[in-house]
Amino acid sequence: MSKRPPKLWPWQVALALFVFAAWWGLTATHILSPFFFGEPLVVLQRIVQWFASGSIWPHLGVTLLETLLAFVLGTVLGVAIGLWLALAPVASALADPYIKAANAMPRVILAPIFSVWFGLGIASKVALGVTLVFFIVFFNVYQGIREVSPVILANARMLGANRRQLLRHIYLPSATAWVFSSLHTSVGMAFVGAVVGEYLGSAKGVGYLILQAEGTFDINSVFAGILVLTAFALLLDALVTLTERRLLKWRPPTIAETL
Amino acid sequence: MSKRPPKLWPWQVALALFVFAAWWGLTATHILSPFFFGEPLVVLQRIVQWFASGSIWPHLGVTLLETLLAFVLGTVLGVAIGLWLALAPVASALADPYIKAANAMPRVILAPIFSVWFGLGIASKVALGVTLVFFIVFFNVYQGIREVSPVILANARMLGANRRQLLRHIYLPSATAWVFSSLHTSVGMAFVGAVVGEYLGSAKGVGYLILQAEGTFDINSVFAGILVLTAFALLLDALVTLTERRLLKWRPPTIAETL
Amino acid sequence: LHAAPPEKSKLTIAVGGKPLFYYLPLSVAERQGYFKDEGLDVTITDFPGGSKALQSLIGGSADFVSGAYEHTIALQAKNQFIRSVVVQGRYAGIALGIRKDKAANFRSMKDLQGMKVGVSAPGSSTHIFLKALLAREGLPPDAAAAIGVGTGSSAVAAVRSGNVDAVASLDPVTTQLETAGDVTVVYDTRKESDQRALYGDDYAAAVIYTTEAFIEQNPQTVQAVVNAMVRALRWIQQATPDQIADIMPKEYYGGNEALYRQALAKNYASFSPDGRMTLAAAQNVHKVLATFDPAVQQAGKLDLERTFTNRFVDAALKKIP
Amino acid sequence: MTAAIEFDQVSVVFPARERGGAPWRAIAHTSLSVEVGEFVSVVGPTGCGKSTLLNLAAGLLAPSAGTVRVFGQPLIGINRRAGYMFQTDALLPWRTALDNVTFGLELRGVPRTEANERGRYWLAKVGLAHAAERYPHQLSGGMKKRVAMAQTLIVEPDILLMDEPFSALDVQTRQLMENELLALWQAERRSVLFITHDLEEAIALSDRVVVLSAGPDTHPIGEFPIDLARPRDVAEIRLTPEFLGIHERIWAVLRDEVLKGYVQTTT
Amino acid sequence: MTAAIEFDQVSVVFPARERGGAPWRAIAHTSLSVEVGEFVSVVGPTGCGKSTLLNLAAGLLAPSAGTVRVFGQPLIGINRRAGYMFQTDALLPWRTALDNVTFGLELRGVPRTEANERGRYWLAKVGLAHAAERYPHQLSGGMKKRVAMAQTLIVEPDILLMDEPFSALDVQTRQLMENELLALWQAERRSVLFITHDLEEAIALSDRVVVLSAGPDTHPIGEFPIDLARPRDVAEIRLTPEFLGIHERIWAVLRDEVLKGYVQTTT
Ligand SMILES: Nc1ncnc2c1ncn2[C@@H]1O[C@H](COP(=O)(O)OP(=O)(O)OP(=O)(O)O)[C@@H](O)[C@H]1O
Ligand SMILES: Nc1ncnc2c1ncn2[C@@H]1O[C@H](COP(=O)(O)OP(=O)(O)OP(=O)(O)O)[C@@H](O)[C@H]1O
Ligand SMILES: [Mg+2]
Ligand SMILES: [Mg+2]
Repeated sequence: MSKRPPKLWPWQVALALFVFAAWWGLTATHILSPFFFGEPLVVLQRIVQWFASGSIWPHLGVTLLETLLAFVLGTVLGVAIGLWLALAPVASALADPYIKAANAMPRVILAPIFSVWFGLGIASKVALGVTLVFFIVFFNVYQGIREVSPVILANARMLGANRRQLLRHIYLPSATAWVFSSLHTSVGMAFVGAVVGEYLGSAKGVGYLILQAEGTFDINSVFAGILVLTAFALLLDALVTLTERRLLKWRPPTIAETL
Repeated sequence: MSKRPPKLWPWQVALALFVFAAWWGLTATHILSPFFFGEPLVVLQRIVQWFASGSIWPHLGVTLLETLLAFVLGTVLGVAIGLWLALAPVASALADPYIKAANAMPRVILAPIFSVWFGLGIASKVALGVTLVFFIVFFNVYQGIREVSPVILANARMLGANRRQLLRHIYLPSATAWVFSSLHTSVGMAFVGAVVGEYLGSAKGVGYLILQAEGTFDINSVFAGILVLTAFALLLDALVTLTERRLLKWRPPTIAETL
Repeated sequence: LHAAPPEKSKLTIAVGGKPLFYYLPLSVAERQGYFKDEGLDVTITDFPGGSKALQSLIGGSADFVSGAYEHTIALQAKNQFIRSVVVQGRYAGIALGIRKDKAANFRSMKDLQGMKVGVSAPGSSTHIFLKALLAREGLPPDAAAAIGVGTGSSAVAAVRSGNVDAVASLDPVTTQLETAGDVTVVYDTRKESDQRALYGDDYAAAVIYTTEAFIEQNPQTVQAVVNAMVRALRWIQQATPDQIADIMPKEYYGGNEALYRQALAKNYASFSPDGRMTLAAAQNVHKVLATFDPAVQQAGKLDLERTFTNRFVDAALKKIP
Repeated sequence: MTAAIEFDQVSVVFPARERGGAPWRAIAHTSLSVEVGEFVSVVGPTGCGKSTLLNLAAGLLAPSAGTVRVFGQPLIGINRRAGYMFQTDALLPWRTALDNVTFGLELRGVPRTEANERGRYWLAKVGLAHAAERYPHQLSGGMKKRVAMAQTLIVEPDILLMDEPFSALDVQTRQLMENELLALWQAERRSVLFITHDLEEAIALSDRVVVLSAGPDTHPIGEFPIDLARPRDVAEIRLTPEFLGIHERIWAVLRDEVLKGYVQTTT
Repeated sequence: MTAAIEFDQVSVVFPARERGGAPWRAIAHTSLSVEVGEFVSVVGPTGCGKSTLLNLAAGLLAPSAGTVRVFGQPLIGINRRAGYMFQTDALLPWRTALDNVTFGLELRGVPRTEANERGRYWLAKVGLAHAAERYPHQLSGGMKKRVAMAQTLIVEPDILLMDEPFSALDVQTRQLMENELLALWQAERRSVLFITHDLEEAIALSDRVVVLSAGPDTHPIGEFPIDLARPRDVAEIRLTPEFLGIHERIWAVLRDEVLKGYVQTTT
């Protein structure tokens, strides 16, 4: 029961080092062309340079801001509309094909329209990110609400809960696992939205850096940008996990924990 | 109990007509610029032309093939790896940061690498679509497995189920709702992957048509392409819903159905 | 120089591929601080293609575009009126490279028929170049399949992986492919002879354009931008390629400075000496477009005088020797 | 006087979910009422439709035919005057035992400190003062039942619907709880509709015992007024001869019914 | 002879999930064994640790200290020789009643038609022949219990672990089921560890009744061999004087314990 799994981080670090070494080995021996796969040492050097000179911060700041806004807005909208439609069957049946159509629409194509509506600044990137995050959260909230135990729901209604209280005390806590599952995917999508948005037209941001680097065959900077973004994505994901743990502390240990 | 909700499709059709009329009204009066928002009548005409002349089929065929492959492959991989990691706690803890990092990576940027590995044909678009679909399915399967009722699991184990049988008879059925929730999002993402892939370099496909139309500022063809894609996405989604209904016929009616 | 303060000092200039040599004068003006000298606060927003940059202008999110002159004509055919205010490049600077293993059997442009040719994006100037080449041989515009392969590594990847048989590319892609021995260049509009053979005597490639409405409402702003650009062009004329390379951001070198300098030297001749446009050049461009663009063909006679103006350049040249 | 709950010719048909399957008429033409202040127990063979009846009274299920009236008003939607202790586990898994007990108070806007105080009082009453901070998955079957009981009773509903509330408890604890329930009921003369499969319990607690027939088409086949003196002690009353007499009479009816149901379903 | 199940100085401590909370030692230094072919019942106050004990025997929970042995072998992981009927609902919601019953057979590779035949036979045995095609959510509480019983018994395990299997059934049905269980046990002399809060049931069925103390630190405080003649009829045997004598002796021990537990937790 109380046996803890063995410490994992040495293994993770070892794995990271191994991946890095493999990358280095494969590109140094030209088995993978360094033209496309970069040189790991140069990539590291580039990252160090960026942070040492501080030249990365204005770009990183913009990208992180866009990501956070897209993540928060997309999540809030997804949860709100997911709740609403899950609890209003007629509205839901009516909206169903439109939601699905919007979800299937290749949004990247609409980037020019976004820039008409939202300008070339942060807003249009946030809008792109929101459209990615929204649907992921929405579908999970929608399903999560439908999975609420009917007995628990009936119990709360008998105890006198009105609609708002049901939402607060039954639907939301019960859909929490669903929401968080979608948030893990969303963290990534928010970053993708921001970077692709920048990639499609911007004057700042890590996506802009990467676009320029690609245009000049500077694959090492491309990888450096990707690595920096990934590091921050892991940070944001860790925050999500932390919140999840706090909110779900009432749960029985999961299978993985008991096995 | 047995009260059916009122017929909805007349309302949905009415809503569709209204949206179309609004679109027409706004662009005809130049409140929305037709340069960006197209002319609905021309868009319809374009669609009719495409199908009447049959010129759309080779493009549509390619895009649908890519989408289906990306959808199927991404789903299979997502389910398989989701199951594996959810059931192997050490592997999962080890892989965790890597999965999250891969999820957060702005994949579109890797398109050049994809085209090195997979060429400019169908494969690279499928690869892009798979990376989008995979993570959505993966995270939901992973969470779905962890949500399996411990009592039901214990019961099956006591009845003699081995690991494979647990998978088949407990984990999979119990995670079905989770999987399908992710599939609805994935349908859209598979289309996005295919079209963006085509958009980034291709010689065929609806994405290519759209890109070409954009290049010549033929916004009507862009919208026509989007509409055609959306129609097929709804079709695919309907298939998913049908399968879902069949697989989940054992469930108690959901709240929406009883309210 | 400061005749009157610009009506609008915060400006956005959209560009499809900022580090391209095609748009080098814009970067010079920025790096040398010429915009600031004019009292302008310019944000240069980069897009993955010229058509995207153009869309942002029409949508009202950008004030100017640094882009291909072709667009002003193509758009007039669609009743959108935009005008070039200063020319950056006289030559298209586009080259057609044939992949090494196909080059041996490549005798004439007619052999393009049935080939898969990489262009930066369908509809972009590289695509126009390809269609013009085909049209000159009397082939239909889709005789060769144009495949969008982007302007950077993805274009190189497309060639190396054998996904395209040929590529119509700008620098630095061309130089990259050439020096690495991936392609043989069979047509090169960085060279005056090829440029003239394909497009005619006078031509206009990269320009700065904006909408007619903007010019009307903000003449001082336009003047300020043109002033800065003309100064940049004049500076380029008296600088050596190496001096130019020196002032460019290091990121443009893409980790290979030698290659960058080499490519810059090849493109040096293509920059406009004074920023002026001629009607002959406009007619040439129109003639090329009309060989294949159905919208331009259908539009019939276009008012080419309305697609450019030398008014601002001439005013700038008066002050800048 | 209007009844607290009145079933008027009520039927419930569960539609077949599969096409081709036969619908199941769980309850047929049942009329039954619980007067204000009355304690009515319902007994019947397992699976006959007792819980279904309670769901009707709670307003969680609409009858396929007939009417349910609460204090004279036809019941539409949820029954706001009733508290319902479910047969299955219905605790909120994300709340501790104490927070589960105080849930109804919180919904009514009772201040936190007062709610907690009353919650602890009730937890002690059901013998769970030591488990206030445990989550439902950390409670044993009988403990969950007791938390559910405290959760239902703390809000003092006018009508109490209880579905086998004590079946998971040992005899001793069960008697303590039964006495607790009787005291509460007597103090304010609430109306109680009580389901049990323990006939002794039914007699010891009730003013009236209703016997249901085996399903399908379940309906009452006997009503027995219990005229034992109040207040009662549930342990002692079982030993009185009157009790035994009543028990025998009801048992005669019930036993046949159970056997009938069993035979019917086996063949 | 080695015992079918042997608890050897077993303790179970549930760690506190909150930091600062006290861990709960549910079971302390308990030694207990079930011989091969023996029917042992465990009684004890609600929440004392009976289900925890069964989870240990099933191998679903590892003891914090001590050893559990099955047929002489220390138990690691799941107990493959045992069938476990859980206290809570454990049916597979995506399978009909029949498919739930035949689940164990399917896992063993029994051909579909044979499995269905045996499944229907068992469903009839528990009086649910008419409900074969219903899904668990369409079954009443008592019906679910009976399906679970058929599900556990159909695979004929050597050791039977049963956690209050009959508590949701009316007396009559319960007695039918009890007789069914006894017949099955007697035919093949399986070993049974049986939990109930009904002392009469425990005595009527068992060879030995174990009384557990109230928690925490639950441990056996009395073992009573039941030397009533076999085969027994559970309804009749309750009326014999020997039965009443045993009942009285065990009850004396048990009642005190329940009250002790109650007082302990209330104050
Ligand atoms: N949703 C449903 N669909 C179909 N049949 C149902 C449904 N719910 C209940 N039933 C059937 O209705 C009958 C009555 O069920 P109910 O739960 O009311 O029984 P009960 O008297 O409470 O039994 P128990 O004492 O075992 O709890 C049963 O035969 C059951 O199978
Ligand atoms: N996961 C857990 N964490 C903490 N405490 C637990 C956990 N599981 C059980 N307990 C505690 O252990 C004690 C024994 O529980 P158990 O379920 O074994 O009781 P029981 O004898 O089966 O009771 P009942 O007759 O009510 O079913 C209880 O006090 C319970 O709160
Ligand atoms: Mg019931
Ligand atoms: Mg228990």
